[in-house]
Amino acid sequence: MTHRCLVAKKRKSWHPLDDVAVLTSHDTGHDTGNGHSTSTGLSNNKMAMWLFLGSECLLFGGLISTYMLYRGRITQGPRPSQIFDIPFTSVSSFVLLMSSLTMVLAVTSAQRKDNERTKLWLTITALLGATFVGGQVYEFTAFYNEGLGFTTNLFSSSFYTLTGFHGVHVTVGVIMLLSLRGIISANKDTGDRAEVVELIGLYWHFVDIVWIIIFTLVYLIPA
Amino acid sequence: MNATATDTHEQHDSHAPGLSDATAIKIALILAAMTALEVSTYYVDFGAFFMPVLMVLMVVKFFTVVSYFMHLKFEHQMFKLLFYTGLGLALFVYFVALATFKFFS
Amino acid sequence: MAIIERPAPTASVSLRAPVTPAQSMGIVRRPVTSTGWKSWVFTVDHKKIGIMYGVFAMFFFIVGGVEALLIRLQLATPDGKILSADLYNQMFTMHATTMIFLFAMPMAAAFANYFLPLQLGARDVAFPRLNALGLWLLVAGGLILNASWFLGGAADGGWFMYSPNSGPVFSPSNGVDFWTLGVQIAGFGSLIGSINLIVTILNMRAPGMTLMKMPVFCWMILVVQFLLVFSLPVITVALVLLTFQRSFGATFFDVAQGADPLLWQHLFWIFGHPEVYVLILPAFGIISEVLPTFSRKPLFGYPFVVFSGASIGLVGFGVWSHHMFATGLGPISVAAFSIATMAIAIPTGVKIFNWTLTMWGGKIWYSTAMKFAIGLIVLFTIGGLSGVTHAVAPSDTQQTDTYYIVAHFHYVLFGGMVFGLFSGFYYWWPKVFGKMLNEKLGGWNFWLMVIGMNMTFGPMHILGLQGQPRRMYVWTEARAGEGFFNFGFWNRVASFGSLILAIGVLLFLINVVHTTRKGKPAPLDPWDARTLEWITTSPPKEHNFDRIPVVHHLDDFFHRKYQEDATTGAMVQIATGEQLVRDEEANADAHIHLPSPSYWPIAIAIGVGTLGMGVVYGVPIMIVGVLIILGSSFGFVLEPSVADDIDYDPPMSGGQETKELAPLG
Amino acid sequence: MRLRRIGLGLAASSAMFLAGCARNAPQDTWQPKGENAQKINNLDWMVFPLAGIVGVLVFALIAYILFRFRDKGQALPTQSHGNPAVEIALTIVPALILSVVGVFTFKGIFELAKTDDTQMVINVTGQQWWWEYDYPAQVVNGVEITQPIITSGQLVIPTGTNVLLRETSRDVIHSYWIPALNGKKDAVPGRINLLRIQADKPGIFAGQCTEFCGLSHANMRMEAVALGPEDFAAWIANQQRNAEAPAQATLAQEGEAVFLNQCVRCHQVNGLKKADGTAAIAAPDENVYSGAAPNLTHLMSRNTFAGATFDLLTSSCRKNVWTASPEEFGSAYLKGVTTDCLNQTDLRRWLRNAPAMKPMYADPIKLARSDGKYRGMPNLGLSESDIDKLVAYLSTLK
Ligand code: HEA
Ligand code: HEA
Ligand code: HEC
Ligand code: CUA
Ligand SMILES: [Cu+2]
Repeated sequence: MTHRCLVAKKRKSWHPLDDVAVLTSHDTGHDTGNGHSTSTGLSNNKMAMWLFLGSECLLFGGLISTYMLYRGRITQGPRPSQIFDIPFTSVSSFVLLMSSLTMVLAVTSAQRKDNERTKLWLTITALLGATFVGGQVYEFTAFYNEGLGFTTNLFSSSFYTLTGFHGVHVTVGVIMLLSLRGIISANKDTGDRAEVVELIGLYWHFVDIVWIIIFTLVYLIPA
Repeated sequence: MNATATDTHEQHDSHAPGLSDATAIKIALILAAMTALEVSTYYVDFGAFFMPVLMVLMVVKFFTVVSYFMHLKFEHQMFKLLFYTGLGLALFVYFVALATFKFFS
Repeated sequence: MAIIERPAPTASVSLRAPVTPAQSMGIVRRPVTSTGWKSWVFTVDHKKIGIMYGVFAMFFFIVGGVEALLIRLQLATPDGKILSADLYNQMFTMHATTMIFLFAMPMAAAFANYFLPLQLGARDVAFPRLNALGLWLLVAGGLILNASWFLGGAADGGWFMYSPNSGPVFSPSNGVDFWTLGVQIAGFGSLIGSINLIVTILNMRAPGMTLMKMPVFCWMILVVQFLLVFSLPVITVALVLLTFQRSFGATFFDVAQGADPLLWQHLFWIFGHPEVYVLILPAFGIISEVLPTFSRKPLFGYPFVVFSGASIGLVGFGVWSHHMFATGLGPISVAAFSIATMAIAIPTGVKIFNWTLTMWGGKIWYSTAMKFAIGLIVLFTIGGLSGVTHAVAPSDTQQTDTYYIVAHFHYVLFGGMVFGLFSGFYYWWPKVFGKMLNEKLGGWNFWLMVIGMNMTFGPMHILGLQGQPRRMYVWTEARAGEGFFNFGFWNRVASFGSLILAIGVLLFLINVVHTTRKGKPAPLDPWDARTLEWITTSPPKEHNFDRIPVVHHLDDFFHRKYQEDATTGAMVQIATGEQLVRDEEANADAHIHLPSPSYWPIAIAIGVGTLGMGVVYGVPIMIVGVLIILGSSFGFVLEPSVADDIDYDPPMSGGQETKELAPLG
Repeated sequence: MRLRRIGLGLAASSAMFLAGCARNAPQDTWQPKGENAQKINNLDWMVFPLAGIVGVLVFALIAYILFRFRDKGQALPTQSHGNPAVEIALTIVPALILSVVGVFTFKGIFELAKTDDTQMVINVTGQQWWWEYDYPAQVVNGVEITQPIITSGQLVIPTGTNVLLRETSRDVIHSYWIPALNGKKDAVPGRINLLRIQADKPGIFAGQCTEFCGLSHANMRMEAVALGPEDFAAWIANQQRNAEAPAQATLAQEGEAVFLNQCVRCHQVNGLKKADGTAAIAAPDENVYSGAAPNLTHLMSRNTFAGATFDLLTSSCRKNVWTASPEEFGSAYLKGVTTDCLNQTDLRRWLRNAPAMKPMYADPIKLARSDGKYRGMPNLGLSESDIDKLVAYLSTLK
């Protein structure tokens, strides 16, 4: 039971987020438990992710409130109604919304341990996300050319900060999705991967729901 | 090791009834329809309903994604508590703060 | 350290531990050494991390204390000449920032890190590497904050850094930039730490330990971490807005553009008020352990203490504007926040009364730890009651920004928080270092601190009510009043008191040195304690417990030692602590896995620090920072929690030549 | 023994507290001199004693327990876990106490926010590091202000009148506070905050800026001066006059020339004419970041300068004003700064090098971020003879 078990155990070469230290002595304890030996029976990683998202609510809440407070304070430069391109943004919003669907499909494939499908859906999700970010870059450039710089007025500073923060979140999400896809390719065995896909999915959906709010409050309701 | 260890029989993660792909697609279609309705306010004049419609749609979309795509509806109480505490506090503090700026009047 | 494979139960165990690293990950080997500086810098052991938090915090307590002494020296006489106006403004800003972000929060983190797993009966926290990351981010933040002294002057806007005074025009040096970045980075560290600790508390409890059998210290830490998780993002927003304004020209606090300076105040205090409970609740937790131990009774009204803590946390999110009574919020807001603030006195009172009643009917042992705990009850109550006088908004308009406020918060912070932490030092020192702090020096330490603290901060009540505003680099005879007991007298008393206070603190340091050099090994259970951290050796082994304890009671350790006699109802000792510990050793778990050390936490922190400096010194440095973060994040994620066999040289799987570690048993 | 020690400590500290409060500090918050401050003080008189009683009871209980239950070698106590009835009582009693406090607080807040019976309005503007007062045209107690009055440092109000201060700021947040008349109210740039004051009797009341506002926050003071009806009318009449040109061929006239040359960039003196006979208009906004510098037309009618931080009166003359009885106060104050009472030392020091006296960011090199504009008054490098002339000229600005 001592060294033997170490040798015998086929170590998985990839244990993302796997830091759990509560390994008691049972044989089953080898499985660096995604929730199998916790007090609540819930996965540590998932609990951490939900907490993080709860915390993010206050982050985006603050940015949104700043925007709401300042949206009408325009001393110079174009007004939002003059530059917003609602059809364009609607399409990007739709793209982001649909990326949530593909993310769900990635998660279900991972839960079925269907590696190929998982990779496919992850790739599509990442592409949709990248499209969204690309749209945002295009939009920012257009606004900038119409005279709305970051420092132009209170509306512009808070608009760019809010949407920019969201954009950075999407970008980080895209990086995570692509990395995850790469890791799955590099490492054949499925193992506990379903949970990682699920965690990144949670993050991804959260970024989507933030945009649901931003789209309405920032774009559809005129300042 | 003694018998009370919690891990003798593996209890499985509360992977409650997962979302089937078909349901997911249905939900996505509903979300898309709601988005279309939202966007239509840009073209059609809803008059006094404008704000309430947008707000209701926003909230419904938000909770649909949280409950189904993020699966929170089927998760353990604890996860709901963690997330909704954050959400609730955010709504509370920022509503109050904006109220002190006379934002709503 | 990685894997502790122990042979099945034998009394004297010698552990085989791999020492020399070989290679891993294709790029770098895991730093698997268990001695030397590497064993600290790359450690993921919650105990080592806890100790490092403690050392860091203690260092900055002295830094902040010396800053305070300079402030008091300057104010000892009218028109003080020790510090210039500019330097004075930096001094009080950094005094507060240091004390709060670099002493108080890290010291609480030290206790939480060290004792949570021990009290919960766990082998480590839920995410050991994130734990290390939290520490190193804090260190990066602390370094950036204090680097400002040498790079053109520290921040000078006061610890709540009101806009627009903190904007680029009114605070043109880089001090405020360093301040925002330093606080921000330390804040990230706290956020990560808090998520980690919440998961640890909820998920890593020993079998049988339901939430209502959990020590109150763990409960209070749980509440604190929730406060952090939900309040840190708010100050993050504030800091981001300020950084964007100062570094990238955003307009957030530019009044000419129509900005409202009160936005900053709301964001700051939505964070800032929960923050004061972040500071005090760990101390409340500590004395909730100390008081029962030395009264030889369980905590009176455990559920009430727990729920009052939770409700303090919750209500704490709804009172922030009591720091803004004079800003012109309008009577309705003022009234609402005034009443809400008063409400907080109720759960806090519940705590005070329960501690008091814990001692009722007890058998009180006046150890130094106990003295500090009692000191907390008394001194905190004074501070809390002056807090209630602030809550009366009209009265507060006379008090705010005077020394009366300074008196309030030093009573709660020093008399409350610091006394609680000192209580913890004396109580847990033998656990952490295996030696007892000298009780006689401890007595002097305590009384000098009590006297010094009351002499320093007591007169500030009078000064404030007589109209001395805070944050003034000089005060003048012209406004000092007549007669003997004027400003001059009270300011001198306060300054003199701060010297006594400093000597009191110095005695603690002397005590530490003395103990380290000459102290005798402590008994395993020196205080006849009640909770699980005492059911292992002092200092605890790397894997904390030889056998994961199974919990049946609140105060389980006590109930393993004492049983009620069926006939007389008196408590009878059935075992000693030593016996229990030996029993655990004899029945040690067969094999225990602990996560291995890692380079990546500190690497990520270096990246974040570099990114921060880049915000001040230019985009190229920012890019370097981002690259380091990205690279080391990949390292972090791809690394298995337990080192590969090939990390060890010669390989673990070969087994034969691994060096012997000194027996930990 | 411990009981005695704590009892002694309590007695000693309350004695010290009382002794400490008895002194006559000019900014004492417990000596209200007007209706608003009185209302606050009434609340103080409720909450402080209540807090004191709660404190004493708690400490007495603790002292008793510490004495009674010390380790005398008694047996291990029973492991009792609490008593819900006691808990509930100890929750309800503080709640009751606080609801009483809450009700009065509530009432106090709304009473103090009342503005409908205001009889006079003054605009109060803070900037680094002094206060400007601007009296708009209005009729106060039958006295008409026809031409707006702009002054600084000392706020002059009529007694027994509800004066509404409309506060704002030109740069950072400051806070206006005359403890004898009311609590503080912040002067926030971009906002107008209202603060009501009223003084019962003639007198002079000290105050200080209480929101940290940068380098010279400690040197940003103010005073409120309350005058009886006739005296106030006299003060108004004087303030509405323009400055008279100094007599021909005096040192003061030479000083006027220096002033036109050096000072009028920032400081307005109403009625001052340039050599060509046109009115000299100050342009502080081009030189000072906040966009304002004190109006010096009636400098010698106030008895402090530079944010009420330095005396224009010699200390003995100052004492005469501050210790005057309410009846004599008006005439003492209206005398202004006579030549023999002028505090030449400080005024000269100010003109010689203002930033050395009062720390200000007056060094243009450090002002890159404020478009090279000064914050505060710069060192103008005047010669001693120019200073002589200027002092002579300033003395004529009654
Ligand atoms: C550890 C930190 C800590 C704690 C615990 C508290 C606790 C409280 N604080 Fe304090 N506070 C600070 C730290 C803290 N504070 C700091 C740092 C500042 C200044 C920041 C700055 O400006 O720099 C500040 C400022 C501050 C202000 C703003 C003052 C101003 O700037 O104008 C107010 C106003 O309401 C206030 C109120 C309170 C109240 C009501 C409590 C209550 O929680 C106290 C409750 C406790 C008791 C009341 C005593 C025990 C109770 C009983 C024995 C029951 C019976 C009691 C009654 C019936 C009354 N505090
Ligand atoms: C945890 C928080 C904390 C702690 C512990 C302290 C501790 C002390 N504080 Fe602090 N203080 C604050 C938080 C804290 N303070 C805050 C938030 C502010 C508001 C700032 C602002 O307005 O922005 C403030 C402001 C503040 C002021 C007001 C400044 C002003 O408004 O102008 C003063 C003035 O006396 C002061 C004094 C002290 C003193 C004498 C101590 C002492 O208790 C310190 C005791 C410790 C030591 C003395 C260290 C021990 C030293 C040694 C062992 C080495 C020996 C060395 C020598 C003898 C040289 N503090
Ligand atoms: C660049 C602008 C500037 C110039 C030029 C300037 N001052 Fe000033 N002065 C100020 C400012 C700003 C203050 C207010 C400083 C404070 O109190 O913080 C001030 C204050 C004063 C005061 C105190 C006024 C009061 O009521 O408190 C006097 C007197 C004074 N200046 C005289 C002079 C004289 C005489 C000259 C010319 C020799 C001069 N100043 C030139 C900007 C200027
Ligand atoms: Cu103006 Cu402080
Ligand atoms: Cu507070």
